[in-house]
Amino acid sequence: RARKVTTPCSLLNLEVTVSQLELGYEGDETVLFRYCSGKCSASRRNYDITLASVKKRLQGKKIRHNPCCRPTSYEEDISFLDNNYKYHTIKELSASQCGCV
Amino acid sequence: RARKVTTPCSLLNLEVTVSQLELGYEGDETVLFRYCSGKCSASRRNYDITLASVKKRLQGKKIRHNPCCRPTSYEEDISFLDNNYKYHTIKELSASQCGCV
Amino acid sequence: MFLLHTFTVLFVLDELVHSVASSSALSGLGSHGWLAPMDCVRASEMCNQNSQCSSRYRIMRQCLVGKDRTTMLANRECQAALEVLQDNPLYDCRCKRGMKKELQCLQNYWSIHMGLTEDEEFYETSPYEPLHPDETRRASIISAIDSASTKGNLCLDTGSPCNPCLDAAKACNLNDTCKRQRSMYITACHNKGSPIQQPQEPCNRKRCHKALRQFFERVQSEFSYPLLFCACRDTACAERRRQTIVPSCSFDEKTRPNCLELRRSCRSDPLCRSRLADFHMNCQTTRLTKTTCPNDNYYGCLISYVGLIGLDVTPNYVDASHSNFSISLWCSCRGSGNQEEECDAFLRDFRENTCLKNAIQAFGYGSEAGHIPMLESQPSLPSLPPVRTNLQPAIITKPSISS
Amino acid sequence: SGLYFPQSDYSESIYIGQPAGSPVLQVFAMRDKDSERPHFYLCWQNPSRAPHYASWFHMDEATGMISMNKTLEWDDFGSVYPSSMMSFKKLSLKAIFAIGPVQRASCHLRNTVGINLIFINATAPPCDEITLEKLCFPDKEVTPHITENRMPGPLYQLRRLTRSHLCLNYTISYGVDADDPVPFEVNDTTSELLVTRPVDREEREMYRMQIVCKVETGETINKLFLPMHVNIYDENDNPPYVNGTDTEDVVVEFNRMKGAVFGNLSVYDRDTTPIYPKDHPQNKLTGTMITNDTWTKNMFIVDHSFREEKAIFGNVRGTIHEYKLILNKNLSILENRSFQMDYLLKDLSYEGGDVNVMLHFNITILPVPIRFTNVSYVFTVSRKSTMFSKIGRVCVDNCQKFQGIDVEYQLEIVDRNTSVDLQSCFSAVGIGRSLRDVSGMLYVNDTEVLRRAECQELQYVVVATEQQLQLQARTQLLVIFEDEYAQEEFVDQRMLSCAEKRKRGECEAFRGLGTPTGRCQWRQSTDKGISQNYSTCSPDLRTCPDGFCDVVERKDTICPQDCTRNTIIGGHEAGLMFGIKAGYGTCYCFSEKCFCEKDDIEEAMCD
Repeated sequence: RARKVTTPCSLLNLEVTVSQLELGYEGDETVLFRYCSGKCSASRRNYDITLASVKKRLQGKKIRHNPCCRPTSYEEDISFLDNNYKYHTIKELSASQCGCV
Repeated sequence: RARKVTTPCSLLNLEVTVSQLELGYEGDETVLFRYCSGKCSASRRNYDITLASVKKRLQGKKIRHNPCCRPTSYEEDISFLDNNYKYHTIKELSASQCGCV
Repeated sequence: MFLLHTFTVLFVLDELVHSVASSSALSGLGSHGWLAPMDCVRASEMCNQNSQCSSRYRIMRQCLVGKDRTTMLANRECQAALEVLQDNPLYDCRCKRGMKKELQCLQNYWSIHMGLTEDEEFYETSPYEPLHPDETRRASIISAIDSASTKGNLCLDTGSPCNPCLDAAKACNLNDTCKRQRSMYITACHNKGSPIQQPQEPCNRKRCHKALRQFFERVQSEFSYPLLFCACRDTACAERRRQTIVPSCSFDEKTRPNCLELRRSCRSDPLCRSRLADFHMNCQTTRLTKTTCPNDNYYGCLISYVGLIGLDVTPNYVDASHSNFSISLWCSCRGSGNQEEECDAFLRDFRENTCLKNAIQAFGYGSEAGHIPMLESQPSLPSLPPVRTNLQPAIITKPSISS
Repeated sequence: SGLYFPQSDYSESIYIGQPAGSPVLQVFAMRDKDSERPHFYLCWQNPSRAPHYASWFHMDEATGMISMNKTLEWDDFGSVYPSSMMSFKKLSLKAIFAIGPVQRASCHLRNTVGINLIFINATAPPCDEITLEKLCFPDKEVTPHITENRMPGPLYQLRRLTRSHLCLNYTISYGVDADDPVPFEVNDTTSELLVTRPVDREEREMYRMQIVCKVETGETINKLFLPMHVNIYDENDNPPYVNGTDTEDVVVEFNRMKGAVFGNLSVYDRDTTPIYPKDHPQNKLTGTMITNDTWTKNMFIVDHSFREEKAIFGNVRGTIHEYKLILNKNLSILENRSFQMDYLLKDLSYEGGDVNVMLHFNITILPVPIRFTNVSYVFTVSRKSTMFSKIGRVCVDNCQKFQGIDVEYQLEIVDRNTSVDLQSCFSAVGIGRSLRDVSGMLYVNDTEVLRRAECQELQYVVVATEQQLQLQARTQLLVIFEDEYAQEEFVDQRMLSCAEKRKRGECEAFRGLGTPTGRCQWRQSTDKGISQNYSTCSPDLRTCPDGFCDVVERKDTICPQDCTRNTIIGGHEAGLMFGIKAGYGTCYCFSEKCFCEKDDIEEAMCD
């Protein structure tokens, strides 16, 4: 079990090739993939605490009693030339801002 | 294990007494607790798909590769009289709108 | 039957406590015969469009502004002004609860009626129109009473702990408008005040009063009245009922003012003056009716009682006794000098008001007559303050000694 | 004139068929002097537009008897408020009295009384259908009042005049009955209730009696009893007096603040003092400072308040006036004088002539020296302590008692010639003026210094400066650093608040801001529900949380439990101004929010 990370929700970078995106494109170009990661417990509200308590009365319901560290805005596009020398543009691939929501 | 419900992310109601909120208040008043529940897979982006793929390269990071069904706005306040006849007001206890974020 | 009942309401209310000296004031529906009396905003607009009326109206207002009103009213010009106004819709105009420009209407009413009565009357005529059957507030109260009685606001002997006030809080919490408005007044009344406020000042009373007024104006009485008039069987319920208006901020104060001083400050504000007159008119115990309420009209009494909440003369339950509850103002008659009798009489209209008590109990136990635990008062002709309800003449009969 | 109405209003009911000339009711006026004769008149708001029923009634100018000018007919009832459907209508009359004959009685004079006649749309019931009670007594309770010290005389007509013509063969007479003697009797011929002598309110302010109505109907004699009480109105016929001491010794020392209250002298008065209306002159005592010294006049005021009491005045309402000496300005700490200040009380409305009461305040103002008497301070500080750790307090003599005296504290280096290096040691300690009292709070101001071995013992001079006159006092302060300086612990730890930690283990291992030992301290709650003793992680449990955000804690997020203004999530009760007064389970705080929640919440992992 990985040592639990306690950094707060923030925007992180990862360099990957187009192929490693596993979106089906074959490409060796490296792109910067930005994603959100970290803890959100400091952003909880009374809602979250209550939901955690009443959760046991909501069997079967898919509920989320903690704020999620998620993108609050995305980068417009990323374009590249694949290995068949065709250009592609992918929308909203990378996060540009993160937040606990 | 209860069968997972597949309804989309939506606002649901639950009547609970103040004590059942388990926020520490002792109160018999019933309040309406509104929460968000349901699936968000239909709201995924390229970001989510990519993040799911590259997840294995991000050991130990606390990441969330699916949109969360979370409140997008909260009700102002809920006030009540507790069992010691003291008034309390709880901020942002109930959701007023839900969304996949 | 209903219309007749209402019709008589109009006149009896005027009859009972109307203290204006001149005759036509009591012409009931006003000098226009059967038409509902014009509201005082409209009446003063019409007067202002008539040169003769507007000049006299202006003169009379100037007559009243003077320090010594009594001598001013004796002067010829003021007399002439009064004369003209007595034949004008202004003279009989009334206001409607919750109408648009309600405050302006009340201000106009008092600016006229202050000229017609010399010194302060113990009971003043209410500026509000008596209640009409189509008045929504009234209708919603009927449904409130009926729903209260059907939804188990009554403590039916089911053995389970029954707390109608708690049920009322639940009903309110489950209604968006009621929940929001209730939270607004609780926050306003319970707010420890911003740091700039003196720490020992418990709350901002003015803000609290305004929020309470808004609550009862904006929330359907079907939700607001059960919070105030729930019928309790135990002290827990009764204490919750007492706490409804957050008395620590809206009612209690460090010192108790003199009740006549409280009445004076109320009567210096047109809204408070109107609501107090309305309470006196609709809740004044009378021996003429079975329920001791004028025309057995509980609703009128409850409406006018609620109308006082959030004003200088905010009434409240004095303790958590559930069966024999009593209602009072936050004032005392100490320091009344020679006016102690009048002060006691003013306070008695709250503390020993059988009409108000019966109305509250009727609300709590539902409107079926059979249920209403009536507090009887001696039957007698309509009268002005104070009505003695407890002392009875003792009669001893001895055969005469034949001379 | 001394004339007055013994009733605030009159009311009676009249039937159709009330005969012309028959009496309706009698109005009375009480006299002050034998020579006074009231002249009674009916009056109308607007004489030229009097209601048409005005002509139905006549008022006898001398006796105040109102009688019928005409017999009331059926259409008379219909002519009043024609649109009313009521079975009774109220006729409002007003009566006035004048001290002489008047041509045109205006209702706008001061002495008017309201008369309400309830006109019933029916003829009077026949004699045998009238209850004796209705024959004897009025419908409405009557509570007459008389003013004390006035002449005897009639105040109320006991006969039910409007019914007197209905049972002509009955003989109705009245009497007064009371448990103890009362100064009231009945005039048998006129059935008027009389007061037989002047009464003294200070002896008794209400008389309770029974009105006895004897009805002889030929076969039977019936007696009916009706309780009645007569209130005695007060007038200012008693001078103020001192019961006990009229002198107060006042010592002004540590409290020099404007508004400070000293002493309390009571003056008694057997008369009532009406609070309402505010400008009512009755029994209001005026007070004057008897001194030519303008300094005294500017520096002090005398506050007056009064309250009504009964028990000490023999269960009759009287007044206790209270006089307190109040500082009108902040008083200099150098002021040093003794003097007597007299305060003269006059009872202007007292009718017994010029009776004054003199109060005496023996005032002693002591100077307040700003000094440290035989005191120097030594404090030990651990090298492990973190920034803003509290070291201790310094206090000029009596500083805890000071009010209205502002003292600031600074630290100075004793030996100015020490090396620059050594001088840099002295930044280790800071001082701030406490907000709770006038002491100085010492705290760690620079933790870098703690590393340096040469900064072992620091000798300071504490300089206390009184802000108004810049008077100063100095004393020695020695700060000794002890313990080892744990080098490795300072590697990567940013200065955070202990309050962020929500578990004992994390807390006691953490070097948070303001920790004198270098370690945060855990407080474990044993209470259920929301309690002031909530579990929390604190830099120094002696002062945090203590419900007070002190001068050091305010510098940074040292003690959010006492100082936070941020949102508090979970069951809590906010402090009066800021902070967490009570919380549920464990309370912990981040930069934007604080949380109070159950201790056993497992940190939910992302699913």
